[in-house]
Amino acid sequence: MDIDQLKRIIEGALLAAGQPLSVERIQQLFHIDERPARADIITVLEAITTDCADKGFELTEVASGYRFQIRQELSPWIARLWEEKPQKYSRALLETLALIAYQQPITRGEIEQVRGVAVSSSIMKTLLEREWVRVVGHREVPGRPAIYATTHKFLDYFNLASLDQLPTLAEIRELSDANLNLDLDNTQINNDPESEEADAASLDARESEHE
Amino acid sequence: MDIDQLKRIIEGALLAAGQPLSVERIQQLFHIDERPARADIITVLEAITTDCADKGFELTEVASGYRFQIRQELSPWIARLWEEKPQKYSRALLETLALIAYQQPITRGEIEQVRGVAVSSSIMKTLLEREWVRVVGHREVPGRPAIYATTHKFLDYFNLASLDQLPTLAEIRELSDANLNLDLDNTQINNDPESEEADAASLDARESEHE
Amino acid sequence: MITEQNIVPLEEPIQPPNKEQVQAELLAKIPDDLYIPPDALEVILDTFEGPLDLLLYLIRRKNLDILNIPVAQITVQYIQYIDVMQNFRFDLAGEYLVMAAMLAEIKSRMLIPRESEIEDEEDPRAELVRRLQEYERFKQAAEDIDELPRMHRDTFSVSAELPEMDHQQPVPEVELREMLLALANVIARADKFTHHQIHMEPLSTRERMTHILVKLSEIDGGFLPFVALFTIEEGRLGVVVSFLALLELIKDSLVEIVQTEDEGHIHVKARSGASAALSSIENSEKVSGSTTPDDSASQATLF
Repeated sequence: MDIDQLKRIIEGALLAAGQPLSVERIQQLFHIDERPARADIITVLEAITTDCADKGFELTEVASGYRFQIRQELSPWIARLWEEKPQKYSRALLETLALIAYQQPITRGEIEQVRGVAVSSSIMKTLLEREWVRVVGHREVPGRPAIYATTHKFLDYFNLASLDQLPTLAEIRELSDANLNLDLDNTQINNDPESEEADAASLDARESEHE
Repeated sequence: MDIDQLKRIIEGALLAAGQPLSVERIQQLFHIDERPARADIITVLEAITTDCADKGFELTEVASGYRFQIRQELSPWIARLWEEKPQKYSRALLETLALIAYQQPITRGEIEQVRGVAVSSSIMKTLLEREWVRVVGHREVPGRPAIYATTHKFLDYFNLASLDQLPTLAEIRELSDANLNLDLDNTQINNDPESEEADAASLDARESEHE
Repeated sequence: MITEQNIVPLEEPIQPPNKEQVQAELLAKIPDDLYIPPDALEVILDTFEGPLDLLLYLIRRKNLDILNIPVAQITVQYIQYIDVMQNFRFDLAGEYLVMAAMLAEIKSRMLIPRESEIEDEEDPRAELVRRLQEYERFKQAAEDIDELPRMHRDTFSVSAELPEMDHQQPVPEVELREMLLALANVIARADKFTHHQIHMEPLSTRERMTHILVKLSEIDGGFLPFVALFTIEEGRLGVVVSFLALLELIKDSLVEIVQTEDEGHIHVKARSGASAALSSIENSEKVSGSTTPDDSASQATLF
């Protein structure tokens, strides 16, 4: 078999295999009558290595054999192939963030008091990691709960010079009247105190779903 | 970005993706500030095609985009990488697939009409699971039967860039006159109202059965 | 009725593998006309894709003349199959019976003497021929598709080891409006369930409270003069806002103030707990892990 054909077969096999191929394994691709010598295969592998010098991939030898590998320096671009679409934040997270913004400094217990449901740890973690919120102290009550406040990053993100630029509570109530039934119509406002628990439960479910 | 680096990135991405990449998808690998023009990417893809001329793999354009694939003529060697033989498809599946490919959009009843036998549910299930075929609507007749069409995955699998590339549908072949002793040339429009009705009735029966 | 006699054992069980050999044997059993011996029926079912396929085969390979089909004989035989067929794939075999019926109909129409007036009647075989021809096209198309170079048989996908990558999950984007609507929702809900409406301090006071806590934490437990809590440029409003914020903080037991002499400088100090302000995230997680309700004082500021 001529050397060019041998090279094509080995290139093809290395790319198709999905795993490293040993020299023996490569030899077994050939019928016994045409099976190349070990040395020939190694010569070809060296030639392939040279061919790849300026390519986006290279031939590397690992414990179990040879394989093609995408060049490490391309990882910033290659990684984009798997970039996931960002998920949306849950309603629970947004409510928590809003309460911290408007009621700061505030403890988690106080947020729960207003929202009527527990605030999951993962929500606080997300807000702290995003650096929209930070701990500015601890309340001197049993358990010494952390007190949260918003950060400059929070203001920057929402294009605000200061918290004053947020709408007033009265404006929010108007927003609520105008939009609540339109934008939030999937969130039912409960008039029945008994179903408060049900509402809390469903909010919980929503929270755990999103965090 | 210099053209060599662009080429390396595209080579790496094509090798890494595990599926065909469209030009748009390739563009999105780059940050907006460095995003190459469509024409530049196509130029690079052409250069890569040329580079591969004597390699064991080639750049191919299929329906969903560009992909590297192993050269067909190497398949006798490459196939030895795997123990199992490549899957064969039953005639029933291939005939069903052919009818969907050439006659799409088509209902199951219409497929059965041509094949003269029922299409088994398992065949439709296989075609749908492989994502070679999908439901593109429902015919507005009793039972609202699903209308099927082929997908990009079907074209990708069979190495086609578009339906245009399917082999030309064979001409209608005459059934041997000697055997059939038919004189179709003399077939005239029916003048006899009674037999016309009979004929219509039988056609009706056939249609309602299948739709 | 199924009887022992009716079930004719097949000499050759159908073996899917080694298809070509089996295929050759099967085809050797195919009869020359549409009379199918019961023991060959299963063979037919496995070999042909239905009656159209069988008819095409007979016409093309065996020179079947559909003019000379012994219909009566076939009909009797086909009815006998029904018993046999109950053992397997009755639905599929049914298609052959339909075909036999169709052929019988054609034959009978052919046998009726033609009167001169209806001489132009369409040949009853025309529809069958049309269907056979159409089927044949797609039978060919199926073979053509099978011949197309396809993945995992003629060509193969490629892969290579991936470089190490930082998988950075992009963070969700939020619009201010979304957050405000969320707040509106909380307020609406809270208003329904509490006797009190939510009252909130002006945001400037709230913001100043946060600033004071941050400043105090920076000096790590030391005292800060009240005048350091605002700047001259802020004017009177700055003083007022700072003072209100301070009162709120005192009410919340977050700061303590010291005045050593009458009309002397007021000094502000974080309460012992608050001195550890700005603790790390992990620490805050531990502490805030509990959801103990808070003292009534803090609730008073909320409702």
